Amino acid sequence: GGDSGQTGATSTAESSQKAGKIGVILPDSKSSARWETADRKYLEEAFKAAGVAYDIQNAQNDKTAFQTIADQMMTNGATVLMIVNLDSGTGKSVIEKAKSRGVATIDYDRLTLGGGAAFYVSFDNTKVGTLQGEGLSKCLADKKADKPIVAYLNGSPTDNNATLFKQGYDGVLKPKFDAGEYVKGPDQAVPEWDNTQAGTIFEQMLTTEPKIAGVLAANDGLGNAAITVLKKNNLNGKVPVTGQDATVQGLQNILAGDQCMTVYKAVKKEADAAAKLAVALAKGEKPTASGSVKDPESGQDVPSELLDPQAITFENVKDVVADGYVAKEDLCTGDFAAKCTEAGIQ
Amino acid sequence: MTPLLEVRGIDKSFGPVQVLHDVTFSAYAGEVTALVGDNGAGKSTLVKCVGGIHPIDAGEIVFDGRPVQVHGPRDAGELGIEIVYQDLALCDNLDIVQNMFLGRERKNGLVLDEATMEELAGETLEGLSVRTVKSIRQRVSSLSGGQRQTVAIAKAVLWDSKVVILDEPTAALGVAQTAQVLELVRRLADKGLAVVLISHNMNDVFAVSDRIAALYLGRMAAQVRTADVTHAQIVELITSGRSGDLGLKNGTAP
Amino acid sequence: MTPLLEVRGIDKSFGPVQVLHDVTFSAYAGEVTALVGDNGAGKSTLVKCVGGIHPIDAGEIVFDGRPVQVHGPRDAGELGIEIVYQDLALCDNLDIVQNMFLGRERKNGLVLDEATMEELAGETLEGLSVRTVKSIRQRVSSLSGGQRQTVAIAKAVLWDSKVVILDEPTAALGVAQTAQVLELVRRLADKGLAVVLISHNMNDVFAVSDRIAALYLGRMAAQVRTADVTHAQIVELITSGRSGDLGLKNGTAP
Amino acid sequence: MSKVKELPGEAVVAAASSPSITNSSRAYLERVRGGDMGALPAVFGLLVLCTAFALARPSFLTAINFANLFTQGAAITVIAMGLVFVLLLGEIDLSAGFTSGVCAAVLAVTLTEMGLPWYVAVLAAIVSGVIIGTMLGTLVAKVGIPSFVVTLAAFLAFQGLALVLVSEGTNISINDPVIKAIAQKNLPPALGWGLYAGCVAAYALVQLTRARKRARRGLVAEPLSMIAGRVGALAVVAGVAVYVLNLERSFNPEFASLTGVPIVVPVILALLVLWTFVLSRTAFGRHLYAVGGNAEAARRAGIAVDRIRISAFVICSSMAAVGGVIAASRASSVDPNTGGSSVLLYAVGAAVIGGTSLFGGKGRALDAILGGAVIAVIENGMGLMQYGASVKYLVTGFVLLLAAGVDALARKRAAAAGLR
Amino acid sequence: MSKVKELPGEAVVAAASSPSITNSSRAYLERVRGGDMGALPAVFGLLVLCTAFALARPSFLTAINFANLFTQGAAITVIAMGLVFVLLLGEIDLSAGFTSGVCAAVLAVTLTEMGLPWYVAVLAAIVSGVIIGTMLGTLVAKVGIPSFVVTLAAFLAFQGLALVLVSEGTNISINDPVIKAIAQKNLPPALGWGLYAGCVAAYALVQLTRARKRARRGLVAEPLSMIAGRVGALAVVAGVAVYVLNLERSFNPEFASLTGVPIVVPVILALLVLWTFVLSRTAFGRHLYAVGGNAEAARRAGIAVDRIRISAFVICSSMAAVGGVIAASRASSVDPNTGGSSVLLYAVGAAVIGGTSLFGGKGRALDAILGGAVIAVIENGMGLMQYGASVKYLVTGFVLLLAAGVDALARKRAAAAGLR
Ligand SMILES: Nc1ncnc2c1ncn2[C@@H]1O[C@H](COP(=O)(O)OP(=O)(O)OP(=O)(O)O)[C@@H](O)[C@H]1O
Ligand SMILES: Nc1ncnc2c1ncn2[C@@H]1O[C@H](COP(=O)(O)OP(=O)(O)OP(=O)(O)O)[C@@H](O)[C@H]1O
Ligand SMILES: [Mg+2]
Ligand SMILES: [Mg+2]
Repeated sequence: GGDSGQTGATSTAESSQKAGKIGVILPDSKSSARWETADRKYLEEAFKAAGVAYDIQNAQNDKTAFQTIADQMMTNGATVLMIVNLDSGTGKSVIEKAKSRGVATIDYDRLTLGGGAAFYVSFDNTKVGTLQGEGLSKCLADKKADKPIVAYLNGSPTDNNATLFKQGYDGVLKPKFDAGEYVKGPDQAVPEWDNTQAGTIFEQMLTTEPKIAGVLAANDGLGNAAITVLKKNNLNGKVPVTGQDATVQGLQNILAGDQCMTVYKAVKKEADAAAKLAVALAKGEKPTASGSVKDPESGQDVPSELLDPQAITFENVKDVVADGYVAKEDLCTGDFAAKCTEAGIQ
Repeated sequence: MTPLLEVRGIDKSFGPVQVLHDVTFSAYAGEVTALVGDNGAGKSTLVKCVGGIHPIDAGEIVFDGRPVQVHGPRDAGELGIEIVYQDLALCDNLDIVQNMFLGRERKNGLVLDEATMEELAGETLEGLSVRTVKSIRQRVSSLSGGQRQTVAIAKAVLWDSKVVILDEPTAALGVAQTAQVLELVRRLADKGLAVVLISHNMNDVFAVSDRIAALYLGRMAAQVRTADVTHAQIVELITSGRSGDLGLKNGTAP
Repeated sequence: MTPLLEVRGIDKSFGPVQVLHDVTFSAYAGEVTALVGDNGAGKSTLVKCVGGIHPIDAGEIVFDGRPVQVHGPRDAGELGIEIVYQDLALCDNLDIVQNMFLGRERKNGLVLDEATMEELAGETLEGLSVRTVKSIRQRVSSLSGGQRQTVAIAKAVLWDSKVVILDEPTAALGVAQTAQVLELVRRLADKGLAVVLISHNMNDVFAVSDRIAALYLGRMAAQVRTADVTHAQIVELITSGRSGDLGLKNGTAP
Repeated sequence: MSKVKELPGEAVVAAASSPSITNSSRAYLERVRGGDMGALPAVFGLLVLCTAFALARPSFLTAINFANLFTQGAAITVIAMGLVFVLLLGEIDLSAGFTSGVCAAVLAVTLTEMGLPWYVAVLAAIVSGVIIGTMLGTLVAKVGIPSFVVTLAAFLAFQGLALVLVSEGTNISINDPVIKAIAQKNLPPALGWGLYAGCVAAYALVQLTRARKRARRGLVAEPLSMIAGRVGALAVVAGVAVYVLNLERSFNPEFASLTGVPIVVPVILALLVLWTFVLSRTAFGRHLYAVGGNAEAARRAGIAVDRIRISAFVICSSMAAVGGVIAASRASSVDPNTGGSSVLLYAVGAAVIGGTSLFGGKGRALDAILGGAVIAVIENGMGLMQYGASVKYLVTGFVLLLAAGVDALARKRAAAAGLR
Repeated sequence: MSKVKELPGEAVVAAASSPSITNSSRAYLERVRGGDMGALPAVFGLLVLCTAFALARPSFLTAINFANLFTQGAAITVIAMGLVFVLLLGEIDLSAGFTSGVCAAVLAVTLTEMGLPWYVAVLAAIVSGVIIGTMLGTLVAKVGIPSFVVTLAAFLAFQGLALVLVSEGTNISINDPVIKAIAQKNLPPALGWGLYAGCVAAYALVQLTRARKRARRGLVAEPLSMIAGRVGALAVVAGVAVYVLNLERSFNPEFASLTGVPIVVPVILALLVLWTFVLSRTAFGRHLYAVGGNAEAARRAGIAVDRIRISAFVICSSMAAVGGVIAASRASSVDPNTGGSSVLLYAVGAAVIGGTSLFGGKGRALDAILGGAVIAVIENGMGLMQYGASVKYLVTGFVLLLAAGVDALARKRAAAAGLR
C-alpha cells in the first residue's frame, strides 16, 4: 500500500483541475487480504489511468475510525466517497453526512441498507454462500458419502456479510438436512474471523462429533484452520472443506486435495466497474448503471453493477491464475509445482 | 471502679504462629495506662485487635461494662476509640488537612468546608509545636518522620472520643515535641478520657502513666499501678516476664 | 586529622522549598558523630543527599580527601557508605534473609547460596538480641516495628564498609535492644569506621558520640566535641539554633 | 476547571499557614521551574502533535476539522472520564468498552423496537450502566476477585449480551432526531456565545467568592491579579474556540449552512464540571483518593472502602453508558461491535496519557479530556495523512509514543527535582 | 516444580532459626488451615471446572480431548509465562499478543520466502522478540513513559508491522515439518515414559540433595517423609497423565495411530523449570521480586533498577516470540491476526488467575501454567458445548468468573487470617 495514493494525487492535481477527488474507505486488512492487496491496487490503477485525484484508506474494522476517516476525506476535499461499510448504520450516517455536503456516494461491495447511495457495485454475497453450499454438496457426492454429518464454521458473528453467506449455503443445505440426506453437525461462528480460534473451535467440534464428513468453512482462512486439525487426525482429503477468496493458501489446499472448493470473486472487474462510476461522478458526469437492487429497508431501487462470483475447484484453479489474481510463482512453490502442472496451470 | 475499656482472654494467631495468649488488659477513664513490652511482644497486635484491624481468635472486648463486637475500624470509631497506629496509616497522596479530617470531613451541605478544616487543623498542629511544617497543604509524602507522627497524633486528638490509644507516639519526635505530646496525653486523661500509651521510654512511662501493663512474649505479665513499682521492676518484667512476686510463673499467666 | 566523609556547602530544595542551606558536616574515622536537630530540621534529607537518593543543588561531597560524585545509592555503596534510612526501605514481599542480602547475594556459581546467607543472617541478628522473631524466613511485612528496625540495622552492619550512617536507629527499639545497638555503634567506631548517628535521645547521644553536629531549620548550627558541651547546651542549639557563643548568628551560619 | 487547581495532585503551596510565602503566582512559577507542571506536559504534547499535523496537512487547521475533532473524540473521552474513577482506586475495567456497547444496544432497542421516547431510552441506557457497575463492583469489593479477571469475564459476557440485544449480527438504525443531534448537530451560534459568557462569568464568580471567603477568615487566599489572569486566559482560549466553531464550515453554504458549537461540547463540559466537583469538593471524592492512595489507611479512618469501590465501578459503567449513547448518536446505529475493537484501550490510554496513574490515588476528570484530545488529534490527523493500512498502524503507534514521550520527559524532570 | 515451594510468596515457616518448630508437614497443614494455600485455590477452581464440563459432556474426558487441551493452551500459557515477569514489576505489556504475531511472521518469512532452515527461523523469531523487548523496556525504564502507553503504541505499531511482514494481509502457510511438529506431533510413547522417569528422578534428587546439605550445616531441613510424599504425588499425577496421553486416540487407528505426549508438553515443562529456577534461585530473580515489591528499597540496595526493568521486558517479548512460534506451528500458517483478538487479554488473565498480582512483587512461572490451564479448559469445554455465538460469550464469561470466584473466596479466607 504505502502512500502511493498521495503521489498519485499530487501528480494529477493540475491535469484534473475541475475534476473532483475520490475518497475510498476499505473495511479492514485482516478478515481478508483482498482489500489491501487487490482492491487498493486495482482502484489506484484505474484512478491513475483516469487522472483523478484519490485517497484510499482502510478503517481496520473500527467503526469509529471509519466515520473519522469519512470526515477527514471530506475535510480534505473529496467530492466522491466510495465506501465499503462496516455495518449499515455507520455507513448510513456517513452517506447522510456526505449527501448533506453535496458529496456523491458509492456503495462498494456492501449495500448500505436505507442509505440511499447513488450507486452500488458488488458481488452477490448470498450467491457466494450458495456456491459454497453447492460446492460442498458436489464434493460430498463425489466422495459418495452416506448421510454425511456437515459442520459449519461460520464467519464472525458480528459481521453482516457472514450472515449473508450463511443464508446462501443454508439455502442449499437446509433442504438436504430436512430431507435426511445430510445430517446437521456442529454450527459455530468464529469471532473476528480469527483463524487461531477457528482451529480450537473445529478441534472441539471434531472431539464431540468425530464422524464429521463435510465442513462448510466460510473462507479460506477458516478452511485452512479446519484442514490443519483434520491433518493432525489424518482425516485431510477425506473430509471436504469449502472456502472463499481464492487465496494462495486456499488454492494450494485445493491443489493438494485437502480443500474441495473456494469462491473466486474477480476483484479487478468489481474495482474497474466501481472506479468507472466514481471517475465519472468526480468529473461531474451523470453515469448510469446496468441494473438495480431493491434496498429492503427503504424500498428504493439503487442503481447497481452486480458481478457474479465463481466457484473454483481443482479443475479451474488455472482460471484464477490466468485472470492474474494470483501469481503462478506464489502458488506453485515447492511441492505444488507438480500439482500445478497437473491442474494445467501455466 | 469498672474499666472503660477491657479486653479479656484474647488469643490471636497469624497462621501457625500464636502472637497473643489469653491477654487481659483494662484502661480506666481519667487515667493513662502504659502498655510496655519488648519488641515483638504483641503490643501493636493487641491494639490492632481492639481497633478492629485484626479479628480476634478468642476472648472478648468489653466497653463501658458491655461486651461489644469490633468488626472493623468503623465499629471502634463509633464506640469512641481513637487510635494512633505505629505504622501511621496516612494517605501519602493527600495533604495534611485532608489526612487529619479523613473519614470525618466538615461539610457545608454537600461541599467540603475546606476553610474550617484548614483553620482547625492549623490550631491543633500549633498546639503540638511543629514549627518546621512549611504549609498544612503540603502532601504527607513530603513530611519528615517526626512531622508525619505529629500529623497522626493531631488527627487522633481532634475528635471527641472516650478512649485514645497511642502506639509509640513519640518514637520519632524531638525533645520539645515529645514533651508537648506527653503533656497532651496527661491533659486528655485529666479531661476524663481513658488513654493507653505504648512506649519503650521508661522515663516517659513513669512521667505520665497511672498504671502500667507489661506484655511478655504475647502474655500479660502484670498490670500494676505506677506508684507501686520501680523503674527496675518494670524493666525486669519486660525482659524476663517476671520480677519478684510480679509477673508470669513459668510462662503461664499469674 | 582529615575527616573520612565531609559535605561542604550543601543546598537542597524541593521545588520552591529550600530544606538545606549551605550545610557543612564532617565524620571522622574511628569516631561516632551524632547528628541532632528538631523534627524537620533536615537531618534525613542530608543523609539522603549523601546516600545519593536526592541530587544536591549545590555543594560538594568529599570522601577521604577526594571530592566525589554520588549519583545514586550504587555510588554510595561503592564508596563504602552504608546507610540505615529512617523509612527503613525494606521489601515487604521478601523475607528477612532475602532483605538482608538484597543486592549483594551470596552465590555458588549462578545459584544463590541460601544456606550460607541464612547462617550469616541468623548470626548477625542474634548479636542484636531479637528473641521474638519466629523465623528468619518470615516475610518482613509481618514483622513488628522494632523487628523491622533491627533487620534494617543488621542489613547495614553485615558489610565491610567505611562509613555507617544510622538515621534514628533506636526509635522503635526496646530497652535491651537499644543498649545492644548503642554498643554496636561504639564497636563499629572502635573498629575504625566513621559512624554517624541521628537520634532525638540526648542520653544516647551523650553516651556514645565523640562529636555532635546540630542542625537548625536546615542550617548547621554547630559541630562540637561531645566532651566540650553540656546536655542543656545541645538542647538549646536544637531548639533555638544557638547557645551562648555557639550556633547561628541571626539565622546565618556562624 | 477552577476546581482542578486544588486537587490533591497539586497541593497549593500558597495556602501556607505561615504567611512567609504569599505570592502565589511566584509560587506557581517556581513550581513549574522546579518541575511540578500539572497539566502542562500533556498540553505541551498536544501542541507538538497539532503543529506537526498542521504543517503536514494545512486542512488540519480548518474550522470544519476543528469541529470534527470534538465529535470524533467525544465517546472515548467520556468513557475515559468514567475509567478515571476506577483507575483512581488502582482497579481496571476492561469491560467499559462493551458496557458502552450494551448500553447503546439498550438505547437502540428501547428506542426502535419498543418505540419509547428518547429520554426514556437514555434513562434505560444509563440505568443499565448503573446495574452493570453495581454487579462488577460487588464482585470486586465483596467477593474479592481481582478486577482484571471480573472485567475480563464481563468483557466476554457483554459481547454476548450485545449480540443478543441486536439479534446476532444485524444492526439497529437510530432515527430519533434528538439522539442523533447529540453528536451530529450544533448549537445556534448565539446560544454558543451565551453559553460562553455564562461559563466564564460563573468561573470568575466561583473563584472570587472563594478567595473573598478565605481572606475574610484570615486564610491565605489567591491575590486578585492571579484570579484575573486565570479568568482572562480562559476567556481568551474559550472565546477563540467558540469563534472558530461559529464560522461557516459547509463546503457549499448556499446548499446547507453548518455553523455552531457541536452539542457534545457542552455535554462533555457539564460532565467535566460535575466530576471535577465530585472529586475535589465532596467527601466522596476525597475518599476515592484516600482509598486509591492507601486503602488500609482509609479503612482505619472509618471509610467504607467496599462502598467506595462499588461506587467507582457504578460511575465508570454509567459514564460508559453515556459514551455509548454518544457513539450511537454519532453512528446513528448500534451493532454488536459498538464499543468494541480499540475503544477500551484508547479510553484507558487517554486517562493514562492525561496523567492518571494505573496504581491508584492520582487522577482527575480533566486528565480524560487531555488524553482524549491527544487520542482524537492522532486519529484525526492520521485520517488526513492517506497512508496504507500497515503504515498507518506504524505511524499511529509512533505518534502516540511521541506525544507520551514529551510528557514523560517533562515529568521525569519533576521527579528528579524530588517532587512526585 | 520443586523450586516453587520456596518462593518469596510462601516463606517456609519450617526454616526457622529456632528449632522449636520442626515438623514441616505439620507446618504445611497448619498453613493451609490458617488460610495460606499457595496454589491450592487455583487447582481447586480447575477441578470444579473440569468436573462441570465432564458432567455436561462426557467427551471432555476422552484421551484425545486431554491431548488437545495441551496444544490449545500452549501458546497462551507461554505468553503468560513471559508476562509474569513484566507483571512482577507492576508493569504491563499490552503488545505481547502482537509481538507474538510479529515474531511468528518473522518465522514464516524466513522459513518460506527466504527458504532458510527451521532453526534459523526460530532463532530469527526469538531475536526479534529480544529486540522488541529491549526497545519497550528502554522506553519504559529510561525515558519514563508509563508501560501502558508504550505498549499501547507498540500494540498499534506491531499490527502494522505484522501486516507489512505478511504483505498486507495474506496468509503464509508453514510447511516445514519440524516447526509443524512442535504443536501437532507427539513424542513416541517410550520417550514419554523415559522423560517421565527422568523428571521424577531429577526432582527427587534435587530435593534430597538440598535437604541433606541443609541438614549437614545445621539448618532446619525438610524431613524425608515430606520429600517422599511430594515426590510420590508428582510421580502419580504425572504418571497418570503420561499413561492417558500414551493411549490410542486416533479416530481410525487401523489407518493411522495417534498416541504419545504432545511435543509442546516437554517444551512448556522446560520453560517452567528454567524460569522457576531463574526466579527463585538466582540473584536476578531475587532482584525482580525486590523491584516489584518496593522499587525504591531495591534502588537503595544498589540494584540497577532500570536494567532489571529492561530485562523483564526482554524476557516477556522473547517468550511472546516462543508463543508465536507455537501458535504458527499449531495453525501451520501465519496471518496478520496471529496474536491478535483475545490472545493478550487471555494471557494476562491467565497470569492473574494463577495468582500473579498486577501491582507487582507477587508471581511465579507456575502461575502462568495454572491460569493458562483454566483458560484452556474453559475454551476447550465451551467448544464442546455447541452454543450459539451470543450464548457462548455469555457462558464463557460466567464460567471464568466462577473459576476465579472459587479461588478468590479461598484467598479471602487467607487474608482474613492475617496472612497476605
Ligand atoms: N501479619 C502478621 N503475620 C505474622 N506474624 C505477625 C504479623 N504481625 C505481627 N506478627 C508477629 O507478631 C509478633 C508481635 O508483633 P507486634 O507488632 O504486636 O509487636 P510489638 O509488641 O508492637 O513490637 P514493637 O515494640 O517492635 O512494635 C511479632 O513477632 C511479629 O513478628
Ligand atoms: N520530598 C519532599 N518534598 C518537599 N519537602 C520535603 C520533602 N522531603 C522532606 N521535605 C521537607 O524537608 C524538611 C526536612 O525534612 P527531613 O526529613 O530531612 O527532617 P528530619 O530532620 O529528618 O526530621 P525528623 O526528625 O522528623 O525525621 C521538612 O520540613 C520536610 O517537610
Ligand atoms: Mg509495635
Ligand atoms: Mg528524619
